[in-house]
Amino acid sequence: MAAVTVKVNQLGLSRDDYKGLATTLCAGCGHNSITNHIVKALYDHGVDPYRLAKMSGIGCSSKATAYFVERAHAFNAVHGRMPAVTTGAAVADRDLLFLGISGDGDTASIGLGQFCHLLRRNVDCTYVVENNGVYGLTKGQFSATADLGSVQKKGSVNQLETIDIAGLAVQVGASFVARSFSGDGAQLVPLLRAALSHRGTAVLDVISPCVTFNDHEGSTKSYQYVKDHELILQEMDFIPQQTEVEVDYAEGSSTEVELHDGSRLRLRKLGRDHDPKNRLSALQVIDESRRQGEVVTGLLYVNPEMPDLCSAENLPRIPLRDLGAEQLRLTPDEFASLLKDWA
Amino acid sequence: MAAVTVKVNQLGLSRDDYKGLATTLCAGCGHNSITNHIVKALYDHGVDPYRLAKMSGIGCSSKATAYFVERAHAFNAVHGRMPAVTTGAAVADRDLLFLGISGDGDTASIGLGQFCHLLRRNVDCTYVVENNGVYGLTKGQFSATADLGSVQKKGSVNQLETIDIAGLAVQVGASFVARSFSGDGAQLVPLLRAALSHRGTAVLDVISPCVTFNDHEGSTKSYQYVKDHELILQEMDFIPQQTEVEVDYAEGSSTEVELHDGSRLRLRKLGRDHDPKNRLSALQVIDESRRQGEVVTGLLYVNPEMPDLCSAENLPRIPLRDLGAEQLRLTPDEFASLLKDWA
Amino acid sequence: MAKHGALDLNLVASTVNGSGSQSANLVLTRAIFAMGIPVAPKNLFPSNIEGLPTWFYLRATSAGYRAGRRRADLLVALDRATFAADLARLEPGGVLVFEEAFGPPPSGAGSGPHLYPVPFARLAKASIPDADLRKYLTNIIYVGVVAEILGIPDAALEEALLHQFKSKPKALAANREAITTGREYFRSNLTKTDSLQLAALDQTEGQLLLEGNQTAALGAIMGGCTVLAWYPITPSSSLAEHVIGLADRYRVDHETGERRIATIQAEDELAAAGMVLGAGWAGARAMTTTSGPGISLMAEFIGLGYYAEIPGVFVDVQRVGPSTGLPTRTMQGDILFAYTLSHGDTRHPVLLPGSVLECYQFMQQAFDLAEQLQTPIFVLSDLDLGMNLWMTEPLPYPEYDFDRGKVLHKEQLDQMTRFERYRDVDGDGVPWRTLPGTEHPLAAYFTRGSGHDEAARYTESDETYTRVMDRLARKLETGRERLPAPIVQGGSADVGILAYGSSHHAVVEAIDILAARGLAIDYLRLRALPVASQVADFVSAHERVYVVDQNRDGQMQQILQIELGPDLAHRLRSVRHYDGMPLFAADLVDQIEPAEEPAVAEARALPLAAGAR
Amino acid sequence: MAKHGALDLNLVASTVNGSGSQSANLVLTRAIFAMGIPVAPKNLFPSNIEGLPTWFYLRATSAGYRAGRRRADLLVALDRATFAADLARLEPGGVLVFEEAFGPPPSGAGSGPHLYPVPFARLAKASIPDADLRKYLTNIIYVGVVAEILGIPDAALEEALLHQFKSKPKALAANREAITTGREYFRSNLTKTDSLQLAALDQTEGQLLLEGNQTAALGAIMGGCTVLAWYPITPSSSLAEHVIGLADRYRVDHETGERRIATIQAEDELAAAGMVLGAGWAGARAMTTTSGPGISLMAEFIGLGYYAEIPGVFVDVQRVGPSTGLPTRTMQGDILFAYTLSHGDTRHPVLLPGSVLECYQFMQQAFDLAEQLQTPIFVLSDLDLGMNLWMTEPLPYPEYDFDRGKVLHKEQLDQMTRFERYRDVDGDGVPWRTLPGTEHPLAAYFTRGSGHDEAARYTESDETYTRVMDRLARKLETGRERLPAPIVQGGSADVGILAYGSSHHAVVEAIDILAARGLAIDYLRLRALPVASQVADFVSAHERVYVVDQNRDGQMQQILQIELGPDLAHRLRSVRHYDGMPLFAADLVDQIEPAEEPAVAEARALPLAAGAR
Ligand SMILES: Cc1ncc(C[n+]2csc(CCOP(=O)(O)OP(=O)(O)O)c2C)c(N)n1
Ligand SMILES: Cc1ncc(C[n+]2csc(CCOP(=O)(O)OP(=O)(O)O)c2C)c(N)n1
Ligand code: SF4
Ligand code: SF4
Ligand SMILES: [Mg+2]
Ligand SMILES: [Mg+2]
Repeated sequence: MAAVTVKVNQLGLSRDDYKGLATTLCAGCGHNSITNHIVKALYDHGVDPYRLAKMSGIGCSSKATAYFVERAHAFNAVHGRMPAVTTGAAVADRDLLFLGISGDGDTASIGLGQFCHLLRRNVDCTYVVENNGVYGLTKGQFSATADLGSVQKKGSVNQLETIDIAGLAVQVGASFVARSFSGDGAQLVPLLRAALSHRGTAVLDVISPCVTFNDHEGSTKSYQYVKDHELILQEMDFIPQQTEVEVDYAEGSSTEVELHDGSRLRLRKLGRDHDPKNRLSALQVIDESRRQGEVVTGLLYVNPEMPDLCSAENLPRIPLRDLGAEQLRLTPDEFASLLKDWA
Repeated sequence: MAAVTVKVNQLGLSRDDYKGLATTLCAGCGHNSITNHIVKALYDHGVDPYRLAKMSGIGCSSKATAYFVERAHAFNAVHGRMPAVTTGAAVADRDLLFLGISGDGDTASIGLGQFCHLLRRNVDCTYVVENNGVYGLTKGQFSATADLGSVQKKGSVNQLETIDIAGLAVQVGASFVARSFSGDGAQLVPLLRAALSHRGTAVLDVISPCVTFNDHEGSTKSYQYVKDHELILQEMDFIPQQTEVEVDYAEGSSTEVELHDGSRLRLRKLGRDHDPKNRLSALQVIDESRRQGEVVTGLLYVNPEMPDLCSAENLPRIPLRDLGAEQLRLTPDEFASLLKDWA
Repeated sequence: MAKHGALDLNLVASTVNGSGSQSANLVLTRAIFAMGIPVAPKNLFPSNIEGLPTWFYLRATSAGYRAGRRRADLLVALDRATFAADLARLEPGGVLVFEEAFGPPPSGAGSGPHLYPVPFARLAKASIPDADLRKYLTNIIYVGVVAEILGIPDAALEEALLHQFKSKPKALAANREAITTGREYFRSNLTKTDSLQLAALDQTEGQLLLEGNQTAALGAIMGGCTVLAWYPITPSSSLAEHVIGLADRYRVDHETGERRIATIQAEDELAAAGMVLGAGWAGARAMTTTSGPGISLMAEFIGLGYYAEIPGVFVDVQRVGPSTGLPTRTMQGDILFAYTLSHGDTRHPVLLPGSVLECYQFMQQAFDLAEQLQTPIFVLSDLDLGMNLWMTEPLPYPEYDFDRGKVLHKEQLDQMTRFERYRDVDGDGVPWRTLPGTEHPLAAYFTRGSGHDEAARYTESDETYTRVMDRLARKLETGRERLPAPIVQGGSADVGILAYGSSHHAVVEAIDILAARGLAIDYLRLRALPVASQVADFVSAHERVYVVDQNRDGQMQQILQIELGPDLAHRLRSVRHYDGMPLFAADLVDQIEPAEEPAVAEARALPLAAGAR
Repeated sequence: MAKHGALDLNLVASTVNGSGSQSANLVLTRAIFAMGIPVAPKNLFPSNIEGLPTWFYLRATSAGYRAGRRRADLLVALDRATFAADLARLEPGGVLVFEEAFGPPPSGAGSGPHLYPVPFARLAKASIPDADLRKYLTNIIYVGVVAEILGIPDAALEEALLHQFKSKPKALAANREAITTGREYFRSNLTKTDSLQLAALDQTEGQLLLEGNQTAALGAIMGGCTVLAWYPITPSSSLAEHVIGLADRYRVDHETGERRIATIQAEDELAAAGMVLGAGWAGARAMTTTSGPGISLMAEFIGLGYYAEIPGVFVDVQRVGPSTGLPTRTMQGDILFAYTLSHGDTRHPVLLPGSVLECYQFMQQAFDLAEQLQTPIFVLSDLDLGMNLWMTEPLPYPEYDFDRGKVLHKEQLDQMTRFERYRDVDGDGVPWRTLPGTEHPLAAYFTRGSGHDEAARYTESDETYTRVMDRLARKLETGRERLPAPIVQGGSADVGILAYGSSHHAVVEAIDILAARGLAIDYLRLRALPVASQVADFVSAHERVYVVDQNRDGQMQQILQIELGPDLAHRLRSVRHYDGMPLFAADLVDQIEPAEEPAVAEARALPLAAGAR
């Protein structure tokens, strides 16, 4: 038998090691493309499958955690409640790397409150919203991210303003907010890697067309619409920790964001002038693009300084779940003195 | 007996007709001041008590609906869920005038999701948040509007970013957003009247100190803090429909917002240049003041054009609840033809 | 199991979803129905959008049974993934139609079926050039094959096609052609070796084929629903969508475009429940539709509705729990939970429709009851009832006007000196209410979920609290006798069966089967909770009563233990079915017959006596 | 009702809240306790922050009863608003201390009490110049008056004051002075006409006065809780706050400042429940505390925890429902709901602590059980147990290490060729689990609330679904015998009483009372659901068993009807108390005695026989 050379990453794992079960989503679904980008990002990033925790809610999108890294634990929670479950798990074991997959219904309809509070707590996780503007799994009703005036497959028109997930995230104080498109791996993969390197909640609002229920004319979440209206803010490269890279962009045209683990995201401005460290600028670019019917993509906001929940709570370095009676109980002396106090 | 002349409003009602039961809140509670301002606004506005529906959630603040207009129906719902109840009632009877009272815990903690979706639907109601940064009724825990670094009575420090109710409201697309202070009737009363005249959800985020649990030094929701840090955007007068008023401000220093019923809110800029019809400007002034530790008050954003839910749903002028079998059932002919279609 | 000479044919088609199998199945169903033959179709679909195994059960009986049957006389196997396993569904000596490309089934499988391999994929490729279209048309070819095997005439197929593709002439033609392709292939390439045959009957005249969610939606519209607040969830979404469809058609003013109903897609079930209560409080007839997970989320609001006494209709189209469970399988698993929903002492009227006709009727009644009793009313349907087609007699036009319950208007208040929202002035536990907007100084009251007295004032008084709670218990007693009464069949047997909801259809058939084997059984069909007094009478009159539950824990049996008390409870025997499949008669017979073995043996020994009973 | 010569004194103080009444009451309680006299204090406070009526019940008995008593031997009336009504609380011939400014009570009221008018407001004004302080000190004056009436020595008061104001010397002095003011006023202006008197005993040596929420919090800490996710709600908030307080003191690393517990105030109860499950899944010992409304909101997550088999401890400190109900009153109203929480077939282990000691013990056990059984465990306390002080023997230091249940680590997986998360390898229904982060290729599995097979793979298979559900039922059977067993007292009587939770203390006293009247009663105290086998034995051994429920619907009686089956259920008699007040012995005696009248009469006729039993 001839030896086959398999390409491996820094952990010695092949790309296949990052794959999951065969998808059961529709052929052509944007969610499947995102899965592929996630596989690539995790492989490139050299994520240890054993330390990865895949979190999700309920929906076609939330099923996607089954389709990558089969060797990682996964928690498919109830609809809209992934944030709470992730928060609990994150404080229990701060050594895990949390990657959450949600849908727009899951996040912006039923899950809106939990989503905002997750961001407020800055729980250390990557939170991908596979945003198609509809409820795929329940067959095509509008979700809260459907744009005002967007047309449903059966013809009815959405009368309500959209909930802009990225804008909302910036507003409630998220520490990392980006938007991307399932069809744009060149952008999404570095964003995913940056999100993995960020400590705190990294929100990726990824437009991900639902080919079955929301890819028709009149939909603002169709492949065609996004292709026609995408406003790409930056070109980007992810530069892992300890990598020396020659700067070969023209002066001023590129900036770097340094992430918590020492890696960097290099950004080269394309569309508009925007400083991703400036909240107001982020709110502005989101607001303006929305009003113009554009889909703005790129890194919208990042604040690597904000402490994540485990830091704010001052949790020990060793995961809470590994503590034993000795570390957790009062000593007999402490116990006796407490009862004395209480007497 | 000597005749007593009682001052009455346009409906022939005295101010006492707008009073409610004696308050059971703490003496000095900001919520009580707001109640007084509400009584004045309703009286001045000539609101018909029989058409008023008082809505609330759970909390000290939510109790306040008992303390004004005893002759109006009231619905004290469960914690954080006033928005849904109000939405249902508002479509059932669009002739009612809804005045909702909530707290910061009720709105920004447990109720955050419903609150945002209420705004998205632009349900026709006035929504007052009596914002004290704590849970009064459960004795002083931080709520989600407590500012980062704010100090609890017992000494612990809030580690989380605040949820800025006004900023959030603007972000998710509210049609009327203002902030005020329980101690400032001159501002709050015209804002309340404008809110009552607005068709759609009018959010009033009113800082309302909790004298028992959050009025100490280190609190950013204390009387003293607000007095020291208030940034008043505008002086304002409410000009009822059909009232002719001479303009006597200097050119450019005042603007008017025309409200749905023809009345107007006249604004004279004080602090900063801000156009309340500009969303981005609203986001900006909120964001900046927050970063500076200021409490910005005044009319932050208004969009009188946005259709309210009943209009968007194209509901009939006559309240749904008054429709009878004749208007609601298929006629025998229609029924027969439907069954034929189904056969 | 059918009587000699009687028709009882069961077809199972195994396909993948999102591939047009749904319309193929429907066309076949309607074609047989058009032959005057009663049909009972059951669709077993996965919780996904396309590409996963789906089974369609289609039973045709001259007896008009509406329940399905487990094993197939004719199996159409179009899904390679499940091919081997599907063979186990075939009755010995049955007929197997399968995709030729799968290769012949392993020998021994299905003990010698009649084999009809058909190259469906190849036929489709040859006859349907458009690849996109082909995906949706491959399945319809099987209908032609089956039509040929069973002798379904073209006229019947044409009628079915017209029904299915009324407004889509292009699809009509394409489907018609695909059917012909299947029929022709069979004629030219295969020889019929089996003896299955469908002969026309005249038993479907005037009958309809409808889904429970569809009839429930019409019931809601005819019942005067003006506010629908809902959140999508299988298997209840189609109920809401049918209401919306009917509203679009019948509730829109032609001139003004105004819509005489608000249909709000809420952000979740919590919100939907709150909207229903808000609307009910303000006087509208409001409803929501959901399934198990939604019921869990509505718990807090239902408690508020109970204690503050607010009308509202809460439809639970049950699927398999716990938790997300099997979203596309059927169960009666929420009975106990819905009945006792929310913390504290609560209990709620629950309507239990047993047919698509009752889905229509009970929805109307639910609005009356909600306003009469001023409390949340549950309607518990299930996926089997809600999402499958059922043969039904036509739905009657309602005879009565709405009963809006005890509402005091200005005119009545003018005659009064005092109004107290929560006083039991009539002795039936049901107080009077006013609606917000009533222009009268006595009208206003304060609605709350916290302790209140008769005048709706806040109180923490122990005595007042107890008084109000006792009245609420009394109110439920009033409700008990106003709810749809049980229906009793038979009356002289020693043994009884008690069932509710969609179990009805299997029960009817099981009773026939057991009767044929010498075991006479009376039957009480429960139609609501709390149970009516007739139930105690029925149980008293029988030595043993089999309580049929489509859930693991025997929830109705447990409720009856509580409601009937121990003296009667010891007569109850629990019969449970909880695998997510619709209930079939055999599921009951297989449990009851052995338990009754002695009685049956006795009956066989004394055939005359048994007949005389 | 006390034996001749025995002490049984009941004091009721009627004040308004937010006025320092709480600390006055506590000082009085601790002073009597310091005299060696067993006390049973009950605080009835309103759901508001200040200015509304509050009652404090303080009972002192030589028998050491821990339940309260309804009517007062000594009434302290300081609230004008309730003055008239309060008089009805006074036993005939009792002692009335009241604010002189209210004027004399209407004649006839309380049939001739001993009247001690005291000008509390005037005394306060005169002796406490600072108006702010005065608000909080007026009430403490009553303690001095009562001390003088009852003969409570200064030393006992001093001990109590020191306990209360340990770290606040200024407050200590001010309170001491106010007490003296009261004592002095009585001495100088009033003459004792009554015969109430407290003499020191020696029955509190080594005992503690603790609240259930406090001991439960210590139980949580000693039980190794590392994640607390909660949302404030009366009467559970203080439990969470005690955990936080203990954590601040004992779980913080002195050097690093690291805190060995995460205490997250969630945004609501839904989120709190989700956090518990997330943490439990990841291997932490996680808990939440809530009350009725929170339980309703947690329903969906509890179903997920049940079906996906995730450990978690859910404490419900019950208050009066339904809905918001009476937030500051006590009830056992969530038993049935919690036990069957969530849609579909579910059932959850429920621990029922009956004392502050058990609050401490059961919390520790709950964490073990949650991990052993891999499922949500409920601990159902109530306001009476949780927020009142109870005399208790000292809490023992735990003897056992944690039992972390069936967790497979890398080392064990190394020895295995296959790991299936949901396979019942041990036959007890409890599978093995791995934690995320386990570095082994076999370790990972997919946690979900949807249908799954033994290997945690998604499935809609009917057979697999049934198999998993049957195993879950088996798991609960395993749990049944691991839960705290019932405690049986007596054993030879014909009549039994079955109670649980805080009812215990009234039951113990009621049994004494009834025994004194000739009725012997055995007693089974239930400590968990599902019920242990001993319960059936106990019921079998008694002709009648009175089931004590602090709720309207007799929820435990209903659960027992289901669990015991009709043969035993017919022996059960329901005794219910549901007015929000703590249960008193008289509430039981008044229901049981008449029901047992014939038996009692018989016993009286045959005193020797009864004694011989
Ligand atoms: C409590 C609850 N309500 C409703 C549902 C039904 N449901 C399943 S997925 C879904 C929406 C999914 O939409 P989205 O999150 O946008 O995901 P997508 O399928 O579009 O990827 C709904 C409503 C549920 N599972 N649970
Ligand atoms: C579901 C539920 N959870 C918790 C509570 C307890 N609770 C009552 S009021 C309240 C918070 C009130 O805070 P806020 O809304 O800020 O009102 P405030 O009292 O400060 O005016 C809480 C947590 C409840 N009533 N219901
Ligand atoms: S329905 Fe839409 S979202 Fe769901 S799998 Fe298909 S394409 Fe994707
Ligand atoms: S506790 Fe605070 S919010 Fe509540 S009534 Fe008192 S001052 Fe007001
Ligand atoms: Mg979606
Ligand atoms: Mg507050």
